[in-house]
Amino acid sequence: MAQQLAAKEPTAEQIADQKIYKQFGVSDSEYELICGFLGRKPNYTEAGVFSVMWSEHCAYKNSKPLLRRFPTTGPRVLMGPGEGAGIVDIGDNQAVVFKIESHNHPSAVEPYQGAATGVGGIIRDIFSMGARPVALLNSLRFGKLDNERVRYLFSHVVSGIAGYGNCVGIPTVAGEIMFDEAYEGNPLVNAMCVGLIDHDKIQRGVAKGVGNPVFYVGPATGRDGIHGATFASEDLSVASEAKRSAVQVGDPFMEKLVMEATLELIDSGIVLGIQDMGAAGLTCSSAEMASKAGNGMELYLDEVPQREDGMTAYEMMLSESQERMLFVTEPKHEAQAKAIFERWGLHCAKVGKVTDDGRLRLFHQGGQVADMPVKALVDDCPIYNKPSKVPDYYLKNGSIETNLYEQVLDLTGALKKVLGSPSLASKEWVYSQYDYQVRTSTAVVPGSDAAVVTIRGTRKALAMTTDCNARYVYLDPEVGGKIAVAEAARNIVCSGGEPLAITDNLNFGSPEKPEVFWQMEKAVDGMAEACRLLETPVIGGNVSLYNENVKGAIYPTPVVGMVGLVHDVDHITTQEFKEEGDVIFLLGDTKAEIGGSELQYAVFGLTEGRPPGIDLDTERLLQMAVLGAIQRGLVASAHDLSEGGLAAALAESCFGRGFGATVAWTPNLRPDLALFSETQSRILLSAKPERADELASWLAGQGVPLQRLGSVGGNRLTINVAGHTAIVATVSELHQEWKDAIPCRMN
Amino acid sequence: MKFAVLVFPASNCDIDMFKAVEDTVGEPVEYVWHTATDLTPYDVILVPGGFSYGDYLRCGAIAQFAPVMAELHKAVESGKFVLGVCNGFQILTEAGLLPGALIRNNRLKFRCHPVDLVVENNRTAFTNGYCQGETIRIPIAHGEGNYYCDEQTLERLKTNNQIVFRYQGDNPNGSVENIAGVSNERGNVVGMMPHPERAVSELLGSADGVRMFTSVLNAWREKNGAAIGR
Amino acid sequence: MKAKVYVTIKQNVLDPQGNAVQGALHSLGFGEVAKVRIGKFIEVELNAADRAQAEQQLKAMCEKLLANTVVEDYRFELEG
Amino acid sequence: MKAKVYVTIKQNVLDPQGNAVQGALHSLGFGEVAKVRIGKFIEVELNAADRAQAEQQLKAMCEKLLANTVVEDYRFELEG
Ligand SMILES: Nc1ncnc2c1ncn2[C@@H]1O[C@H](COP(=O)(O)OP(=O)(O)O)[C@@H](O)[C@H]1O
Ligand SMILES: [Mg+2]
Repeated sequence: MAQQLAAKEPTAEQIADQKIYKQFGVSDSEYELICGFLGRKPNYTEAGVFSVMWSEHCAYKNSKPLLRRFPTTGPRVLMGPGEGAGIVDIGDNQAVVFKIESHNHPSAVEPYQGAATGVGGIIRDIFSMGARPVALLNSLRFGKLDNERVRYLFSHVVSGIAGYGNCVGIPTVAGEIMFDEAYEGNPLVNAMCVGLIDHDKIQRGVAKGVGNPVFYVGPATGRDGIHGATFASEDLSVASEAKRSAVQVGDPFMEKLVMEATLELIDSGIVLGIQDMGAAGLTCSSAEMASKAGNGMELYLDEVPQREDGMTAYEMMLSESQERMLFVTEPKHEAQAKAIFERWGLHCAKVGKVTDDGRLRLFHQGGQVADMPVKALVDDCPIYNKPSKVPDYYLKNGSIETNLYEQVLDLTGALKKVLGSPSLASKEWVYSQYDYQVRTSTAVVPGSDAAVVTIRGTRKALAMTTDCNARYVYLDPEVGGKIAVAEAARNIVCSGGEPLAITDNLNFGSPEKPEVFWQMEKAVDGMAEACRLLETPVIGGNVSLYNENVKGAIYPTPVVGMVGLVHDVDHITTQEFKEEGDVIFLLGDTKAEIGGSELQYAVFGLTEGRPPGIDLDTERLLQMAVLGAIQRGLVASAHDLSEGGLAAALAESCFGRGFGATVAWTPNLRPDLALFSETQSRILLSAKPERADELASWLAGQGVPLQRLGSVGGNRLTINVAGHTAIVATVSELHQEWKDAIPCRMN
Repeated sequence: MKFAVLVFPASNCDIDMFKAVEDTVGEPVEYVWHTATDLTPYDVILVPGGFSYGDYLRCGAIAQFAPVMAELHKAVESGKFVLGVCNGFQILTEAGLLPGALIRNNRLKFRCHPVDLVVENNRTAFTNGYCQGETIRIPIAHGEGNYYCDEQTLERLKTNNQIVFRYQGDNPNGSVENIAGVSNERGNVVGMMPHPERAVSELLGSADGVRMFTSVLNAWREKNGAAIGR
Repeated sequence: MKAKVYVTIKQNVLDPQGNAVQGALHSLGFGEVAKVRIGKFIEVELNAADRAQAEQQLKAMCEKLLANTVVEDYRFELEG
Repeated sequence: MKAKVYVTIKQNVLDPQGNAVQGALHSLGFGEVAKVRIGKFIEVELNAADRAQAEQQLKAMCEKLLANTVVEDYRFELEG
């Protein structure tokens, strides 16, 4: 049957004459290049393999020039971008491994499985490095919740993340979610995984040692995730067509077994190279492993475990069936490797051999079916410098004076609106579906600025967060890019951690549009500069382009995933007020900046003007001062000011333990602008009364502007601005708005 | 006293349970693989949470047939102490070692958060360190923790004092009479949905679970007489 | 041989999923739905010498694994 | 009127549950089980004027809620 199917595949001539390669996303000039590398026309399998290796996802052909602008090295960086995940030293022979990845398109089609397999994929990236995954995070974007399809996507994405992560036993400890029309029809689902590793266990995806066998482990390969105009589906009758689906289904139970077995295999010391089969499955893993070792590889496709009958070489190479790994070991270790997998109820199949000819050669049903130079596949995809153009909206926004909006007088009402806006409201409806405590290391659970995960046997801990305010990025990509990095670092610092490095996920529209490319370029520049100044290099990431819906591109959304090191568990700090009588400080200056703010969106229904500015030196100074204060034991609570400004930050700090607060403030601004401005580089601290003076003098000594706002106590939040009561409400009524916003829309 | 922590494929609270024993009572503890055929060296057998066999079909359904389960039946008969937490509880009910069944949460969603529990019976091996009627705070994390049993069984549970924990306040899963944990008639087997091993230090948010472990140490000492010094 | 196994929730046992689906159907405008019960439909392919043997095997599978008779009922059909 | 709805996983889509159950049946000694697929069996009671209306309603319910047609197929039977 397979031969029959294969025989019906278009011939090399037909592919050329009918330009079938175009259906694979290969351009005319790329096709010419491929013919040049092969010295002949590619057959169907070869064309398919080239097309996926030369896709944006594998080759970064439109984004590579931009990614080069990121700083990727630093004294602690043990491995930068290039492998499954980046690695950062945290002392004592330990290192932290982390990476973020998107599964936007699959989640739009089948939200549960799309999100689940996104989580599965990122977990494999971490354990294939030899690291034990210790935490999961995510970053999600949806349209507005008043739309039924959006609610469906949202609830199924959350269940998918929960269903997978909970089963594998990795706590999902943090994330972020924003709702805005801009994502209707094109949700974003980015998943991040963090792992721990000892320096001497670090693995790489290399096919070392000519003659060594290549093993496949994991479930059998099906026709999952094969996109484009595959011949096989054309050939099927319409009736059976209805029964087919290329959706990838995750099997978290299988993932858990593969993970444990793989970590045991790596621990045994017999692995020479290992890589997971992610996007473009067998194709990408085999070609990349061969390339990194400067070798070639032969694959014997009849040996590949198959779930369905009659699979062609093309299908096997392009399948994205989940939970599969490829590894290389010496022939003498084969029995040992097999025994380890068998203990976990898994089988590994010998599917290939490392060769010295630098070619990827595929054999199927008694013959060679493809022969391609590895280097051409991995390194020689053409890189494009797309044209870039300043969008009109950006120019127009320059002249919008957001500070001239009619003054908001009912400030208590405005605070309630802001707190009840789903983007800012409590995400408990989401994270109570995640097992955030399994592994019993989660010291700070979801709900504070960053999550904190302890490291057993040490006094150290890891702080982690994902952040990106895409409205800011939309209004000014460069400034928004800077803020995304700065805010992430500020969240880490507020939790007591020293920011180490970032992983990023560049979610953008179509790079073919010069305006979108401009957004990408500017955002990357902003992020890169912030990373340099805050000394948090980029150790890995992911690019997701062509995120468009009927109304055009999504907001440019370069999500930042950051990990920080908490040097001692005593430094762990959370955002909620701790005790009656504690003194409250506001750090940093406040300007009238409500462009892109939650006030502007929730009260005025707008997203326009320029976003808040940011001075990275000021930011750095603030962060170092606050971290120093926390490490000196002077701080009771710390909360960064972000969406909703000071008013929202005060309310959120009241929610944890239900304490109220009374504050008085005399800014030089209109009260509404002052309370809801989203000026950057500001942090809200509280301190025990007996430490308050010491804290104030430490901060002043560091050059941080600060104001003593008031104190914690009672059951109301009362905010006086310039001698007048601006906001007064019981904590419980504010809490209600904030806590119920999402459940009320979902039930 | 020696603890065993059973490990099934995709148990994932096994490590947490192991560490909790180390951190609370510091007695010897070992992982025991689902294929093991001898539990005689152990005094206490802990069946941890997680998603054994992916929780496919029904939670705990497939695990009940692992080779180690035959040994577990013997251990229960011989009066050894057995605690099943979450998936462990589900496995014990599927295996018939505890009455009733755990079905889907009434609000269908997986729920992870701390709950308040009332200690309804402090005379079991695992709860003797608590006061009768005391309220303790322990986290839950489950999608199918809705305890069900028929009326006769419920009557029997009450008569024999087999209800060990009840949820206080909001019932997170719709269980019959707010039941969170039960024991067998003899009181040597306890099953519960909340995770005491996740509540063994203030850093984790609560230390109320510690006494589950110290209780069983007491029970064992009592059983083995005063010969063993404190 | 092919078999179809139906596992249903016992009459007196609550079916949270069924209730939720019923509620959802109502809010979708299907007000005429009076009751929904959700069970499992398991298709099994097995090699058995004859029908009698197959039936015996299926019964054992259901009792042991496929259904939890504390809360579920089962029945099966053999095809062909 | 009573209806029975069968929701099954599409042929080419992986069924991890079915695979795990098959594995369990094997290790329980039911070696003769060649394949297991697990779907849903939904019983619906509904008030409809006539058969035609009921069928139309059921189809809509399946498409909208009872089945996820991206990965599942469905069919239904009307009783009586
Ligand atoms: N998708 C999610 N998954 C888990 N936790 C989440 C998610 N979204 C938000 N959270 C948690 O809710 C809290 C508030 O989130 P957010 O408003 O984004 O915080 P911040 O503005 O400080 O970054 C954080 O603790 C965050 O980790
Ligand atoms: Mg924050």
